[in-house]
Amino acid sequence: MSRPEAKTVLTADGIHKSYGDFAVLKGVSLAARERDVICMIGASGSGKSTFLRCINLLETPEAGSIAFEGEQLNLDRRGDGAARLDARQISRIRSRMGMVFQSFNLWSHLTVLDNVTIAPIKVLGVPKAEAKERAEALLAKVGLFDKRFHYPAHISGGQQQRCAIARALAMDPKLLLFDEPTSALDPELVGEVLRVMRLLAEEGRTMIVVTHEMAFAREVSSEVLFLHEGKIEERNTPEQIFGNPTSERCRRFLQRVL
Amino acid sequence: MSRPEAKTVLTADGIHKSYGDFAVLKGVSLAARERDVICMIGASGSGKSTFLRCINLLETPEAGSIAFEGEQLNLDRRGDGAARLDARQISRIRSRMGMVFQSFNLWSHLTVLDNVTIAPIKVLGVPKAEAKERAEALLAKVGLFDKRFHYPAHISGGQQQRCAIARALAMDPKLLLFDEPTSALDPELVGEVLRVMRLLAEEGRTMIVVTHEMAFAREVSSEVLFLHEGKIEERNTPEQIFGNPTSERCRRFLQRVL
Amino acid sequence: MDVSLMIDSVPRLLEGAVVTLKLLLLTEIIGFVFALPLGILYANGSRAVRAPIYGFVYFFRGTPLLVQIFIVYYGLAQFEAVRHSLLWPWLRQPFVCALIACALHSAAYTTNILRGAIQAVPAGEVEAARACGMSAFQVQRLIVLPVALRLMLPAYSNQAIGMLKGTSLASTITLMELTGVANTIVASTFSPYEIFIMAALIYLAITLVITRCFKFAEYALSKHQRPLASAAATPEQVRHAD
Amino acid sequence: MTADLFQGWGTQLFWGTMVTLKVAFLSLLAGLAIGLAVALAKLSSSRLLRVTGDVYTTCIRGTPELLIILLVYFGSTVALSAALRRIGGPDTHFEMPALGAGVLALSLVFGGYAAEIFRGAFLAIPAGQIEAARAFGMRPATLFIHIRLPLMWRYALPALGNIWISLIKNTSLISIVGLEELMRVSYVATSVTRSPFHFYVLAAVIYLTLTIANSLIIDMLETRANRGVRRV
Amino acid sequence: REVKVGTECTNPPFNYRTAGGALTGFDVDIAREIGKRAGFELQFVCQAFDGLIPALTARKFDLVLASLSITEARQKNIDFSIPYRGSTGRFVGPKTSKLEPLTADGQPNPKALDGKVVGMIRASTYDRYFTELFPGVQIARYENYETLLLDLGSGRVDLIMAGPIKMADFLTEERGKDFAFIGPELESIKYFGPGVGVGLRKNEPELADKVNDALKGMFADGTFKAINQKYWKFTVLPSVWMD
Ligand SMILES: Nc1ncnc2c1ncn2[C@@H]1O[C@H](COP(=O)(O)OP(=O)(O)OP(=O)(O)O)[C@@H](O)[C@H]1O
Ligand SMILES: Nc1ncnc2c1ncn2[C@@H]1O[C@H](COP(=O)(O)OP(=O)(O)OP(=O)(O)O)[C@@H](O)[C@H]1O
Ligand SMILES: [Mg+2]
Ligand SMILES: [Mg+2]
Repeated sequence: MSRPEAKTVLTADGIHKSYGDFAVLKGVSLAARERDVICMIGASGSGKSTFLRCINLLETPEAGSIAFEGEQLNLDRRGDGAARLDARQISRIRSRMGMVFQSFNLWSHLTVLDNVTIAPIKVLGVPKAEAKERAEALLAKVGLFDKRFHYPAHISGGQQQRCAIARALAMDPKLLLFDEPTSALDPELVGEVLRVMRLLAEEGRTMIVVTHEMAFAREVSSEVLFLHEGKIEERNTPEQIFGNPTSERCRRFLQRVL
Repeated sequence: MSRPEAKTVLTADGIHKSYGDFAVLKGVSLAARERDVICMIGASGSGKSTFLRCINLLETPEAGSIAFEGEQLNLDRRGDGAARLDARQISRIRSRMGMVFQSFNLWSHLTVLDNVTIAPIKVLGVPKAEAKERAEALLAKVGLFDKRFHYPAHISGGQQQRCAIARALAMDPKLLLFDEPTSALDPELVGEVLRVMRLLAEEGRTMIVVTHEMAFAREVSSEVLFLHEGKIEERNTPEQIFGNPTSERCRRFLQRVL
Repeated sequence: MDVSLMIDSVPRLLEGAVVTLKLLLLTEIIGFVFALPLGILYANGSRAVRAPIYGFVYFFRGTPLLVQIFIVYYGLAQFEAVRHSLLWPWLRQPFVCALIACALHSAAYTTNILRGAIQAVPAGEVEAARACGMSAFQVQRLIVLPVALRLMLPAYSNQAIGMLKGTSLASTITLMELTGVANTIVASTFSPYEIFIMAALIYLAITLVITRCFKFAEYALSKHQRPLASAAATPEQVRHAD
Repeated sequence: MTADLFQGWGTQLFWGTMVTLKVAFLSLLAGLAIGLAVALAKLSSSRLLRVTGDVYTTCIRGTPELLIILLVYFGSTVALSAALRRIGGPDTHFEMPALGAGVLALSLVFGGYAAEIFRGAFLAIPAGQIEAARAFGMRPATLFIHIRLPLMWRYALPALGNIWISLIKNTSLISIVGLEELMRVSYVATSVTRSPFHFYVLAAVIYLTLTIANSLIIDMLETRANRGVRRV
Repeated sequence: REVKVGTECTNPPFNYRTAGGALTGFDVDIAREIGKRAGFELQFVCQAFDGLIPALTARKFDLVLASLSITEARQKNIDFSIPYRGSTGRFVGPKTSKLEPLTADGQPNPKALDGKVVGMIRASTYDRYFTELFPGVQIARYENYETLLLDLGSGRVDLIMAGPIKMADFLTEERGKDFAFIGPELESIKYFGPGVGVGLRKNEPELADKVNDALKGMFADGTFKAINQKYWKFTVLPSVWMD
């Protein structure tokens, strides 16, 4: 919205996804440019996580197209409607998209430090020592340095979430997908994450953030999407959305913000 | 604080807990009376979840005592320092305390409905039909009625959290322990949970709530505890804490609230 | 009970035990090398990939090892072509035939165990690995297998011990492994109890060694499940943590 | 065609198969019970029970099945008769029926293996789900039946399937105590008809049919047990 | 009186089952005749050969008629009746075989079998004989005749040593057409014993007497001869045939 000259990083067009008979996404589109921080808000169950998971093809959309950094994702459908995906292309693209899961999904058999270093070492081929150094810096940034030799089962919920964030950042990705990255964090840490995200945006990275914290969305985003029952009901700048929402449903949703 | 005449439901006194060398709780005390809603706030990793887990003895504290509804919990220590617990007593007491876990811990082999009914049926001996009816009413209240035959793996994060809340309420407990019960919920649902909690308090129930949402804490609580590095740094009414915190550390923590 | 007979039989029985161990070790190594790719494909593959593996597993799991050993040993020798082929000097030997049958049998069982373990790895952890851009191979090697190998250990120890006793069937094709030797000594002494008890003790000793190894592996691979307080705990304690 | 296929041994093979199935199913039931009990002993907090469980699984798994069968069949007769005399009973000769001995021996063996599998499966249950059940005041028995067992079952099934199939095949060992099961009948037929391959392959096919039928049942159970599991 | 008889049921023509399930064979006929004469009500129990002696001592049955040779080693554990069949041994090999396991004067000659493999039934009397008299020659031990003969056919063994009665049957069959007896029939009281007898538990003289009386009776009145002729044209117990 704000910088029409910036390069487009991701376009998702008319994404449809259903589970069985239940249509979760009914044509969701989105275009993200460099430095964009797009926040998705919406009721629980409206399909936000599903949309993020479609973007990096953890779920295969039934219809729609996705392009990342100018490269069209191969979503050809076979006779039976399932998409045939090019595994190498997908790996390559995913390695440039970081993701923080709503349920963290840390690898339980690896320590915090290993959780953060394994992907850079094995996927990007970063030398071990360098990956470790970078990881330790990131862990220090999120306040997890002294827990780096703990296993995920032995740290608190907020610590797990911070580990998940560090893990995503360690890949140095172009596009970051955050699924409620601050749900388990205290206000102090939320402020910290906010600061980190601003820095990342300045570095030219793009972010798509699902969040329930409206204050956070207002602070961080360049554009806000309001998702309702699998469709984008309203999209606008944070000022507009929070100040003067046009859709009735969106107004009702935001009214309840404490 | 507010109603000195009310009956004391829970007293925890000088609870200590460490993992290996790392002392998480260093003497935390708390007294909760009927209708109390006590909010615990504090940085991530400060020991909030651990404290809740000590209250219903999912973790065995190394020192301290707990009394629930006038009954002293048997925490005698054996020679090796481990507490010998009376299993029957603990089961009985736990069945009167509901708990909503930070990571939900839904039973993955049971549907949403079964997750909610199994404990009332098997622990309290409620007749099946009655338990089902009650559960469906609760699920409708949290907006999960049409997902009642789904398995936990097939519902969204917010829906899982609501299921966990319904599961705790279904036990009709005297004391409710909530570990960040709204972390995955959108503002609309947070409002809803708030309303439910007020109703519960009016019914004479007691709640201890760990939360990161200060606005929520301010709205709901009768007393707020600020936990810092395993100790209670400040305890006061919400007006006092949020308006005029006395401890320096607490002031700093709240400053960052967006 | 003739104790001196029992003691006298030990050296010969141990010779047999060496053959048993050789057969078992080679069986398990070859079996595992086959099972690893098969188990991974079985758990992840498409229908077309799974079908032949399914067939392999079903056949070798579903028929008695004795029959398999017979078919390899006596069955192949029925064909003139086999007897005149270059492989005959190998296939002539009971050890090689027993090894072929045992290794295939073991591979089938291990494939199934591995498949079960792979499917028990939490879905979220696999997705997180994919989201990092790991290739399918990397997801398996770095995330799935370390967890699955840990999960499969108890069942796999069963398999290895079962196979230890399975090797005794090789005595039916004249191989002088532990059971074969025991049978032969019994034939000349007519003291079945003494000799078989000695043989059983040797089997038991080998089993003990195998279970110890597995217990150690289980302990080494379960650090992330152990409570921190007992970081210095012995394997004994950890096995009962729950 | 069929006459040629079975060379007149069809009826006997059929009854042999029935004996195989009878022994296998009886041993399965008894073995599962033994396995569960031993697994719980091995996981209990009592050191005595743990050691007993360990000794049981190690000895049972470490001793060749054949020897266990012989000990149960021959040993039980001697031991029980002696015991009877010792307590002043009549000097009769206690007879362990072959079927009973076979089933007892095989269920002891099956129990030893099943115990190890159950133990592993119990340990694989995510700790959070057990904690949640505790937090709801479930008594150990309730927790066990409604949470632990069904969750454990899911992890145990593939490996249990393996040993169940083994059990069906292990029934061939009980021919040593004179039970005319499938393998023994094939052997008897072979010795007369002089066509070893014909009957061994025939037996293999019958075993294969039995085991495939059972594998299909196990697959169905697995699908059922895995309801609610997200596969990726 | 009910008497249980243990036998193998898989060793034709001595004791075996027909496809219809009926038990027949030379041993079985002898057993039936003993039963008739001694007034026993017989009940047959089939059991693998290895399990016969343990089962007898564990009282699973009372008599064993399973072509059990009377040997010293077995006599340590059980008793025997008088013999009802002779027991000798003989080598069998390919017709083309030039091996001479025995010297001209009939003595064992292990050197002639250097580097060869000789097959036999494990635990048989031949096993013992060959092991002691042919030291250093490689032996392959089999569980039963069918597999032994298969390996003779495939060439994995160069010679086998077995009972001539059974082998005579084999050599007349299609699969035995390329094979022949090698060397003369071997007799040895020490290894093959005085013959095949009925196995009995120790310290049961009454039963032993009844069995022996029955056997003597059949030898005397020609019943035994009739049974013998039913199976073979030659005699299987020379001492009786001679009379
Ligand atoms: N099983 C364990 N072993 C070792 N350390 C642990 C274990 N569980 C928790 N800890 C440590 O104890 C501290 C307190 O954990 P706790 O879960 O109580 O934090 P919390 O206040 O709930 O934090 P959050 O807001 O992030 O959930 C953390 O530093 C954590 O690393
Ligand atoms: N595997 C599945 N099978 C069936 N239905 C599913 C599955 N996963 C998600 N759903 C349904 O799809 C809808 C959207 O789920 P999604 O996780 O995208 O919601 P969300 O917007 O992220 O919600 P929340 O804010 O609660 O996390 C939900 O109603 C959920 O029940
Ligand atoms: Mg979500
Ligand atoms: Mg917590």
